[in-house]
Amino acid sequence: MSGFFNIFIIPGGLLLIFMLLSLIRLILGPTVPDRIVALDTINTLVVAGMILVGAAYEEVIYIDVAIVYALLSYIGTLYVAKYLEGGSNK
Amino acid sequence: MGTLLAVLYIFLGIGVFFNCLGSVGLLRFPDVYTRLHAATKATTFGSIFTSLAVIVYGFSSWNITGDSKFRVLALHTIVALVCLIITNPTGAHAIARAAHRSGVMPRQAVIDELKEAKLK
Amino acid sequence: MNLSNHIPILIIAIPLLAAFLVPLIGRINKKATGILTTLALSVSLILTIVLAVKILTVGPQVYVFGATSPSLTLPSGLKFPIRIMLQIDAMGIFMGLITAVVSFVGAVYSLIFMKQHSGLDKYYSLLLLLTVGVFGMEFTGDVFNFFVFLEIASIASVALISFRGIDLGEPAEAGFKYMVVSSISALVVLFAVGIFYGQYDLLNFAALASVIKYSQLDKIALGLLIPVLAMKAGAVPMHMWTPDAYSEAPAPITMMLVAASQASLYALFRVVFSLYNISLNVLTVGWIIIIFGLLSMFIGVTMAIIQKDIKRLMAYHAISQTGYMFLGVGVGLAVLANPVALNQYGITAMEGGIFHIMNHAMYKGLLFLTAGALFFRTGTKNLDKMGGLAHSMKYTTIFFIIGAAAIAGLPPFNGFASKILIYESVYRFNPLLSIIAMVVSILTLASFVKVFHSAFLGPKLPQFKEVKEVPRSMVFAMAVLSCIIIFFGLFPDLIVKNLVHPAVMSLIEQFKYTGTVLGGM
Amino acid sequence: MKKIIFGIAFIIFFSFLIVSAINMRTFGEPTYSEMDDYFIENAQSETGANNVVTSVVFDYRGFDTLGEATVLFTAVVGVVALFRGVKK
Amino acid sequence: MLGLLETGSGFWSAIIWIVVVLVIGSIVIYIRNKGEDSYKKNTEQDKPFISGNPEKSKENSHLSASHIYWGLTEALKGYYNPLVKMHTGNINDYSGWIIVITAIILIMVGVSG
Amino acid sequence: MSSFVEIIHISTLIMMIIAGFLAVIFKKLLPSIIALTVASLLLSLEFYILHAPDVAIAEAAIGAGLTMAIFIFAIRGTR
Amino acid sequence: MIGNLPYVAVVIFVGLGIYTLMFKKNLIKIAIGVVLIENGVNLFLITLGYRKGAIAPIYTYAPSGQAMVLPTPQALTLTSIVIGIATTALILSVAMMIYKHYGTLDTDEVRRLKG
Amino acid sequence: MKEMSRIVKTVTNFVYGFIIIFGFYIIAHGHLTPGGGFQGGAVVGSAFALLLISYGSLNSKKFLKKDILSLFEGFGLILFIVLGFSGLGITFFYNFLANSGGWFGNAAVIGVNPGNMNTGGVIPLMNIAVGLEVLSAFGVIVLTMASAAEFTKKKENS
Amino acid sequence: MIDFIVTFLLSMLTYLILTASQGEVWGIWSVFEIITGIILSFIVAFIANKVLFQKRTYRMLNPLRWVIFLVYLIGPFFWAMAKANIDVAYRVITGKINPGIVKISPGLKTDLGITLLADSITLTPGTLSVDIDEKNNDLYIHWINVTTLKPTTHHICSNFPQWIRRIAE
Repeated sequence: MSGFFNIFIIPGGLLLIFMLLSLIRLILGPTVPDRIVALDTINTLVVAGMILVGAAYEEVIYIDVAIVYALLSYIGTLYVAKYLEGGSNK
Repeated sequence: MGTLLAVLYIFLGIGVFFNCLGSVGLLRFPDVYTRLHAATKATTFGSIFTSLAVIVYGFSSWNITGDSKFRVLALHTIVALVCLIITNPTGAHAIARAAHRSGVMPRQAVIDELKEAKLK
Repeated sequence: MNLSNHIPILIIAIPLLAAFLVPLIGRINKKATGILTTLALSVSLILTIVLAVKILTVGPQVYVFGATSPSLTLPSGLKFPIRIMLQIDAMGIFMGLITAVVSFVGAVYSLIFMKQHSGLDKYYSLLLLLTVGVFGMEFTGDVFNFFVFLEIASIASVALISFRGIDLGEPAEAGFKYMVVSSISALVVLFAVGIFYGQYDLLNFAALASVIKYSQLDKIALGLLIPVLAMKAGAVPMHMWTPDAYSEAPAPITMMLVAASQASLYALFRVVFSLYNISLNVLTVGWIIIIFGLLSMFIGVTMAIIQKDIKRLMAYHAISQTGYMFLGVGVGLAVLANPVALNQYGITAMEGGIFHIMNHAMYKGLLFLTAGALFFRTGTKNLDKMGGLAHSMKYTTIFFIIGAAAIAGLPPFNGFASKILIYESVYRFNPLLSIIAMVVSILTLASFVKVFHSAFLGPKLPQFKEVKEVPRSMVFAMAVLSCIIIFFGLFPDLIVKNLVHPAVMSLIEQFKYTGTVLGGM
Repeated sequence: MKKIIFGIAFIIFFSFLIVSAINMRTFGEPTYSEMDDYFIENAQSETGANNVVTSVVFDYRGFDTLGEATVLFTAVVGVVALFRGVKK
Repeated sequence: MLGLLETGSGFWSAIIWIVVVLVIGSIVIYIRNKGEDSYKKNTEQDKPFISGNPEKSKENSHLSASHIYWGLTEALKGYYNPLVKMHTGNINDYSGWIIVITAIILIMVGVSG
Repeated sequence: MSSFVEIIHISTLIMMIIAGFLAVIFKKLLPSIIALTVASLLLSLEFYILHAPDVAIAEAAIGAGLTMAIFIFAIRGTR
Repeated sequence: MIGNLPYVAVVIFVGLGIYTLMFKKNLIKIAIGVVLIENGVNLFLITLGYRKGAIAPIYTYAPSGQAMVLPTPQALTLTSIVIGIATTALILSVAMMIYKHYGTLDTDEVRRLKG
Repeated sequence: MKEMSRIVKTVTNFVYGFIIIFGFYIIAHGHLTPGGGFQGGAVVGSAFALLLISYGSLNSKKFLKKDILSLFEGFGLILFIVLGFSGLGITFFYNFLANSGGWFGNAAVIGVNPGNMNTGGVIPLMNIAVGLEVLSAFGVIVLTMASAAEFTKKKENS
Repeated sequence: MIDFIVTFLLSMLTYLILTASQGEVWGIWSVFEIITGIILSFIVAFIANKVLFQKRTYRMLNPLRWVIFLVYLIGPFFWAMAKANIDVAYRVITGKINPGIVKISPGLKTDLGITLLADSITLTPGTLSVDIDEKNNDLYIHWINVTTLKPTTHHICSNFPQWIRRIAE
């Protein structure tokens, strides 16, 4: 592990704690949109965390995972939002 | 090396701070829309800075060592960042719209023109 | 390139290729799909017979994927195999023959039987995939590969069970239930695979069998594997999915489902005999399997007596007959560590159990096909609404009599041959078990008398005035199975000596199985 | 009544799984790794792929992959067959 | 010998069985053909005697499936009622039973064996 | 400092278990599915930390995108 | 115990899934249970393949000179993930079809086949 | 299914092509970087799901044809199994292109290296075949279930 | 045709960014890589060109607009975003909010313009685009600190519409 390992891994760990805070919102969230917001936040944090952890590991190819994640979490959010909107009439 | 480290620390510090702010705001604010403010703005901004730190690290290491893997690191991080910037506000918009249409009204609102527009 | 070395993979790959081609061909010509399916399955049947001859004369066959030679099991410098391999011994090819015959007959029968349904290309594709899954479960020598084929078989079964779900609710319900229980079983199997992998870093059956230590984790893996595989075979009290699935699937598929559940049974025997063999506590496990057998026999048959739906009744009988197999093989397992008792009656009991697998597949397939024929002409499965069909469906009646006599164990049909092996050998192990088995046989006869009476006998009913004999290809399919039943009944010794005994010996002798891969260790 | 039996059985099952988890070898220290070491050492020279996982997936265990693609195909055919004739 | 199936304590041969059945059957047929002298066809002797009542028409005499073995099921009510009750058709019970059996077997195999 | 990785790893596991638990105990289906997605996403992060990027990509693509999509279709079709 | 926490997490996941299958009364909940078991088993396989202080088994741009984690479990997990989505899709389709015909998803009412 | 708001649609227009090219990148570089046929196929399949959700099932018919997708699915699988068969001179699934010097036949540099596209033997071809199958399979599943959701749900007017 | 070519070029660009490593071409790409990229981009162009150019408007092909876009992104937009976050920090810490949903008519016509504006609004101080009027492109904004009940466009998003008009219309 290089000297930069510590620099990137500690913010990664902190992001994880923030994720835990968002998870509390997922538990509490009185309405469904609250929970989606929590999901969205967790997604963003996970992407940021993945980039940091990948840099810390010095594994360049790991960043691809973060890209996939960033793109596809958006799709998940859209699906739930669409369901909430209730596009019932075709 | 020293300046690089300083820049990295600053970027990471800003990023972590705003991410923290986003999470706390998610917990503290009273209703969906205000939470969205915190979640979207703060986490996007924070993630931009943490990613910028990685990009700076990548490009500077490329300059120092000449190893092409750091260039790849930086380029891929840029791509990830662009994805994040494009998708995050749109997702927030979709959530807000869905929330309003599913009947979750903003709390403590002084004005709600969308509701009036719908009633018309 | 010597094709005869590649027969094991061709048996699997040709139906698979056909399964991928069928939807494409179905766009051009709907009718060609059925014919292509039958063709592929007949090729597979022929190849299976050729392979059977080869295995029974030469010995077990191995096929290693991607190696520089099909029989190169160990790469240089390693003690354990690293690649996936098919490993077919006498037991495997015995099951393979059943699958080949049953799938071929099912395809022929489907040609007319499924004609009024839409989406036939998908139906045939799924039929081929189910066949491939069952073949793979029987031939594979790799633990994880077994899981993959188990999933292929169960997903294809679910899709076929709920094939009529667009019009009716019940098939979808049966499909859902089957899907849930089979996912549980598949995932538990995967968990056990993980336990094995984590301990020994191996995935090959034979290599695992040579190093297995029967530690606490191995015990837990065994305790997880036995119930789920027994469940897939339909053992009481985890049999509830069986009547649902069997009664709602189309008749040829029900026949295939019997073969698929027997493949799980085979896997159970493979795990107990080839993987653990005498390292396990044979008395405990043997009695577990015997108790499964007893419960299945008795509860299955008693539940069958009160059924009104003909296919549901037969499904309960399928459970009951599975009990015989459990009983025979369980007795063999219980005395596995005792060579004297094994030679006196253990091997005979196992021969009975294993022979019963094949007999069961044949006559139960025939019975389901006759039930399907009745459904094809009358449009009902309810026994209360039938009656007097013997007047108009003569061939079906004859085939039904043959099947019913065989399942009830009347001489000279094949059911009797395997049952007498079980009775006489089990009697020496424990007389009570044998008596229960006979009682169950009598009850089986009783319930089939009920079916025969209410469906075929009696005056011609006015609502079935128009009923005719079923078309020729369906009669042909049933006739094939009847001929096999009569042949097995008349010459049981041929089958037992040449096919069943080697299968039993290949189960009992673990060294033969591991030696094929590891080179006579 | 039935719920109680199921509950007890579930607890027993769960406790056995926990036992198996505790008895498992220590996390992160595989006792045997002959097969995988062979893959790691020889995958590049034998298959020419840098990604050992891919070379395992498509070369050493290619038949699994065929089966797995078949599972997906089966599921798709099953779903399409289930909803055949649904127009919209 | 062809068709001889050793069972450990005896043997079974379908061919011999068929031969024996044929022999016994021919004897039976022979005895039957000797017959009662006073029997004549197409007389009153042909008709079945059902407690003196006239025979029912054929359509009504057909016994439907759910009535066969009514007596048996009625007699074994104590056995059948819980058994039928067990087959609820509920998917939770299906998976539940699997877990119950798995737990029992895990105890049998994992603790004792 | 690799113990920090351990901490990340363990807290991811704990969050994953919480999310899985939520997926079971939520009464309504939609929150339950959201919790399931969160569990699946964290599982992907866990794979990432355990040095399995291939599996992490597969899990992210399938868990976040497609499982969500087909579950949403299912609950749309059953209301 | 703490060293084996990943295995315990796996077991908890499997247990949660089994619990859902046994006690939850909604067909889609049951599908969620199946997905949970799948996740647990996938995690189990990956956990088995982990080696402390090792890197991913990919030679492209890898940090040099380190041990690699075991590749086989990753291959197995890939297979099992795709199998999982296939299973889930089919389960959900059948559940939708049941709803179409029965008008309910309650397991106490979806039992026309019994006895 | 109704379409979503104009903002989502416009973003979708840009992201759609990006996801697809990224999925293709993952498929084509399966033997060098993390990824491969399944992962890339799943990513492209998700792109189809994205198009479906933002344009609605009626409008997305213009861009996504179920028939063509199922055609490609069968085609991908047949390509895959034919690749398996073509090793049959030696064994099924034999990697007959590896280290042969032709297409995809270069030997890889042993040890850590930046990766050369032209290696891997049949592995890249198999990646492409599986990717083709998986992406169209997911496309078909999503499209079928989207129309089935309209079919199975209760009619709200009546 | 032009949309096909543009899509092709865009995807090629993306592919080249993704695959940049070592090779013969400028030391960055190998020839085989570029051939693969061309083939794959061709396929992508075939699939995605209809989606990307739905309205058949080619306004964005002018490179000047992209330059302005970059300037906008780095200059006012980023500055606004920083301000926004400090604003959010203030509100998170103090908890002072006064929210409401207001309507603005920015007068943008194209889809791209309204999208850019909505996303910019979402990332800038105290505002979040909730809904859009599909007919006349009016945006409904959730404003975290409502100062006037009848806000003009300038209140919400200082001079963004001018920038965006220069970029996208």
